[in-house]
Amino acid sequence: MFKKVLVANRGEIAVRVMRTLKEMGIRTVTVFSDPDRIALHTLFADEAYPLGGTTSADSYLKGDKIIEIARNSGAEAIHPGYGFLSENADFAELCRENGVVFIGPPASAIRQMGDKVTSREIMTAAGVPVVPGFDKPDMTEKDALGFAEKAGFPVMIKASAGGGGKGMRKVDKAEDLGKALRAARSEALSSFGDGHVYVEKFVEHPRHIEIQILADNYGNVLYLGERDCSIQRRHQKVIEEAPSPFVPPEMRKKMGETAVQAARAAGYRNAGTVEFLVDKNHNFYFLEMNTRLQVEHPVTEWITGLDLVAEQVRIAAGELISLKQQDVKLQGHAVECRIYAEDPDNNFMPSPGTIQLLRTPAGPGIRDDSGIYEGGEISLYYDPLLSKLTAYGPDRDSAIRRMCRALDEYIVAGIKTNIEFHHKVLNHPEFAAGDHDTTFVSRHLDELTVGNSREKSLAVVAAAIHYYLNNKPVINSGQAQKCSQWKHFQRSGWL
Amino acid sequence: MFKKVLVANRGEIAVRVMRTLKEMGIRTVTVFSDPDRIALHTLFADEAYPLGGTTSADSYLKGDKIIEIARNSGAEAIHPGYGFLSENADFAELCRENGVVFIGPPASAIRQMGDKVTSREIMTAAGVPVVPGFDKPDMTEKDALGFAEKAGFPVMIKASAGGGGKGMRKVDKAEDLGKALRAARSEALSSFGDGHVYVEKFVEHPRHIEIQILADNYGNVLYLGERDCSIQRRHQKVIEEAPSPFVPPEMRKKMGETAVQAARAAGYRNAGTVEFLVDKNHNFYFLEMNTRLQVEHPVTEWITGLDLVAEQVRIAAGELISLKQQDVKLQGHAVECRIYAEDPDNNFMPSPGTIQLLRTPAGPGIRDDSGIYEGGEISLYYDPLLSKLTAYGPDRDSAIRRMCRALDEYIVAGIKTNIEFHHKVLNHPEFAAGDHDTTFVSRHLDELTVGNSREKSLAVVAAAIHYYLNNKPVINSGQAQKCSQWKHFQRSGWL
Amino acid sequence: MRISVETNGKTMEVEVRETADGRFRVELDDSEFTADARKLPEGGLSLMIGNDSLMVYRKGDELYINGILYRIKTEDPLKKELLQSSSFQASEGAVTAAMPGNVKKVLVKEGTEVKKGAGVVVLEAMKMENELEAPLSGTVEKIHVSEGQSVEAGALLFEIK
Amino acid sequence: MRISVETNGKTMEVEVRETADGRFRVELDDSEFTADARKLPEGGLSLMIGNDSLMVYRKGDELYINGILYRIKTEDPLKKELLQSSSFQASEGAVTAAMPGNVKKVLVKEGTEVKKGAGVVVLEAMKMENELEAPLSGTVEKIHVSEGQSVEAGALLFEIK
Repeated sequence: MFKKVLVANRGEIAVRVMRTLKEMGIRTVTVFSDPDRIALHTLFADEAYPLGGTTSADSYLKGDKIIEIARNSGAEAIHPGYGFLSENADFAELCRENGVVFIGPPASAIRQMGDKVTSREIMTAAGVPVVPGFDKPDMTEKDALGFAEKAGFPVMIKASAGGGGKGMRKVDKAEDLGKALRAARSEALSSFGDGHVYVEKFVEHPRHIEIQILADNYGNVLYLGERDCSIQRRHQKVIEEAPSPFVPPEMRKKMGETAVQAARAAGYRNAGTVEFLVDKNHNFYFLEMNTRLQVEHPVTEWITGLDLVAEQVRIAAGELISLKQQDVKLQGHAVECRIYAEDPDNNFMPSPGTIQLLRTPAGPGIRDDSGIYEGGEISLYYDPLLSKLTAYGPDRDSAIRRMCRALDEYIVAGIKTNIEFHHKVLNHPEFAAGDHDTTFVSRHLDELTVGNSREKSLAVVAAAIHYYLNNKPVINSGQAQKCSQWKHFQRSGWL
Repeated sequence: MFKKVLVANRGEIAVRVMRTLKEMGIRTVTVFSDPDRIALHTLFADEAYPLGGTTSADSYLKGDKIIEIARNSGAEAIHPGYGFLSENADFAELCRENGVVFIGPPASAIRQMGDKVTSREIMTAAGVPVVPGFDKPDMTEKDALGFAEKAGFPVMIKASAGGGGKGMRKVDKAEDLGKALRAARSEALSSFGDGHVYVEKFVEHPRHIEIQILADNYGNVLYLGERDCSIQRRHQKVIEEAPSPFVPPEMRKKMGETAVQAARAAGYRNAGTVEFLVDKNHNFYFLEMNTRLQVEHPVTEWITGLDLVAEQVRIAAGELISLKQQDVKLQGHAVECRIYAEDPDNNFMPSPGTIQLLRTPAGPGIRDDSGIYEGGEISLYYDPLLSKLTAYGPDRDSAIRRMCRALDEYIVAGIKTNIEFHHKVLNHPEFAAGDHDTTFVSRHLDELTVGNSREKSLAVVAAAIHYYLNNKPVINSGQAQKCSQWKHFQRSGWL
Repeated sequence: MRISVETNGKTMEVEVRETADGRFRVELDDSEFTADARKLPEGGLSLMIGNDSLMVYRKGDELYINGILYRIKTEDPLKKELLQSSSFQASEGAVTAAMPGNVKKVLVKEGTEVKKGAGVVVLEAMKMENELEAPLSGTVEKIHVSEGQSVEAGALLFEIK
Repeated sequence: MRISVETNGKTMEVEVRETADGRFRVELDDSEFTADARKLPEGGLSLMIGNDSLMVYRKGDELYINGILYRIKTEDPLKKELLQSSSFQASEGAVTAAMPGNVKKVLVKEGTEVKKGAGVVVLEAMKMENELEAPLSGTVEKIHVSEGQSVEAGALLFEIK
């Protein structure tokens, strides 16, 4: 086993990975940018090395510098977390060339799964279902229509080089196809300098359900059940749960085995996630494979009792996965709320600043994976994820009620957060029924974001007394008047 | 289900019970003594009522007053926590007479199990093994010798009215018996005004292992596995774990079924614990039954996935236990460290005072059930238990290593605690091997309590720099000299 | 003391009095509340209003009661009048940064005519781009920032006239 | 600055100097350490000694480094001399309370002769009784407390002569 490991990340995930490393008796090394000299991950590590720089590109994305630090500090392996260098095939390769173990899959698997078209081809060849589609150089309107009529409307036109919704058109009926095709091509050309588009069946009201897999160097590939990540805003997950309320046992097994097939086809090693789109008829289609630890891995840890980071480290060190497929037992239900520094009432705009007050929830069935502390700064240069709050219960309903209790205990002041937003989602009847899909947030945006709807008269009374105590007329001595009102309040007799 | 429940307790257990009540949508009411106006449980409750008084006898033991508050506030039930009124049969009866549900067993069961001789008789009649003993009015030396020679030395002479080790003598050989009998009688008479003693076989190097049971009003009695509570100081548990490393599966089943038998014999309802002494040959003997929620219940919650407080409330409300015996699945391993305000280096003397600094552990597999907050007071009037830290892992070793990591994250300054003591117990080879018994702490006291043995040179350097920064000569302006050194430090350029 | 409390756009007048026994009487509309208050470490406040136990923290306009956030403004009507008479009236066409960030792009030049809703400046923070639009149709009078510059929340970005 | 640091009964002399770049050089025995220091909120300190990252909190003689408690005394040798010359020498037979508590029982009267180890006063705190013994054989000169009284840590309880 490794004696020393470098964590090439920041925020909650760097702290979470280091917790497991410490439990394994492995010395922790990390790196930090200029604004992160007293960030939590810098303080939490046994050793920390400056990267210089401020933006991600100037700091946490400097792969060569990070490898140099790993070598100089004597770290035998690098854990990349998620984001930053975690899905960078060149970095994984550079690690290997420098004799440092990359705690993740081989560079080839990262590269293949990172390309939309290649990964789709590999999965199709391996018999993994993908969203039915049609792709051909210089596809004509007739070609596209032929496919659309076979697959059924609506269909989606997508730019090969695409991203961010550009060069993308939904087509509901045959007579709209030609116009949409021309518009998508023109937009793709002007946005990406590449007008190539393809056509796919449009999956209506899809759920986003993914399978966690583990693969070691000895041909063992396990699936650890699914996570339902259908609550998204801006195409980003905000609430995840395991198991999915939409997945019956036989479907769970089928999806799991399909994910194992996908991982084998990709020559995969270490922890990975196969993402699927699921339609209302329980058909599932390969979406992509994330070749790293997921943000939402704690919900899987809750229901399996495993430590996925420990499994990652052991696999990278050449050990076997700690259990067999038949020993994987799913028990209970877990929910995760991502606590973001953002303002849901203002289009989820990020909200950097200083954490002036922090009260974190605790007690039965609650886990808080946080990267912040009271008095700390939330920098505008990095991701606004403050913490991942997860709740566990014997069943879905008790896990959700536990999460609501914990959200009420959670106070983050000084910046805006989505804590109240989470509360509203969890209390929404559609979510409570498990009947939601990825369009949930956009469909219910107004209900989910208009301030705080709870009873207010006690709040008004409390605010008034608070104001009074901080502003009451000073009638004592001249001495007292030099103090701030709050100090006076501290000294006065009524305390 | 109840709409409103009063929690008649304070500290961590009051907060823990209220967390579950809030999750169940039940409004929480509590009571507080004069020193507890801003204690955590008072702040945490939805409604809080003053009891007046300072000592336990003047506040939390005032059963009639608490029932009056329950009635006036509209609370339909009272949860007594542990300690205080939780094993007071008269209080349970008074609740019933006043139409308030007591969340616990019937008064008769409390009364019978509270009496050592009666409970021993009931268990013997029910076929539950008890420590072999001999009791007879005016027992002669010859009577005692007859028993001792049959059962084998050593034996223990105990006062019937006993407690706290008084009127108790261990006898190793026949010739010492007469003298010990006279000494025990005389001490019992002077301590309790009752000279009656009995003789019992002495269990050498015993382990303390207990079975959690649940019983509803419909004849269902379940056992939820065992807890090993052999790490004790001053006859008080400090570290508990589940399952016990000493109990093989067939013994677990036998102990569980015996505990169910015991509960049935006592006419038991609600959550309870049957405590056993276990000798080195895996023989187990009934010790006593605790007719309430145990301090250490979280380790059972970890390995079963259940919420025992929720089960208690449901049973008291006339519902069925939420599962059947065959659905009870034990998974993984959990350890609890009781964080006390005490000084292990000074005979575990209590250490009341102000919590000047508090950093609580978090992350995977960690649960902190705490009754304190930074800036809060630890009163000398009540129990010194600050918090219960529990750690979970797939196996015993990973749970212990996780606990060590969490103990390193835990900082409580301003009062003395046993955090470092816990660290030493967990790292002791005898504990690591699971090879300990209730004499562990007294046998290893020196190793476990002589300060901090970790490497120190960096600590000395850190202390020196800290001192320097707070005391460095002020060489700037006269203005700066008016500030405290720390303020100056805050303003100076090196930050 | 008379205090005006504003929440959800609605303003209420509240009368707070300290009683001889150190408690508080609060009048709000037709209701009267009695409260006991104790200071908590780190600026918190424990209020018992009737027997409801409220743990109160306040930071700016954010009031946390038992962990639940309420956005509430409180003001002394006397002070409010003073402030209003001397308050600075920001121009309608001036746009400030709603969050700290980096100026990713400046899309127009000073002197350009723009329509209401046209993009003028792109701010970037925490992996997210945010295009700030002209609040009215007119001429870009002044652009106060340049590309690559980082700005604080509230910084004046540009003015349209 | 020269600082004496005492830990586990052993005293070491440490020399701390601030360098031009705002870092610290520390000499301890034959070793030299270089450190970077940053203040944390709530009185903490982040030290990088070499590349070891230490999170340091100090309360009185308690020093927490990465959560681990060290009992360490630091003093300026100059100040120490000043203090020692004027320090108050407590009598050998005087017994003070090691913890705050309630006086549960006073076992002897003033003027009684006691042997070393005899119980004199019983203090109670947090459900635990603690019998305080005569530190030497002699006469109970003075008992400063009475039954039922509550005392602070450090309070003088009785004196034997």
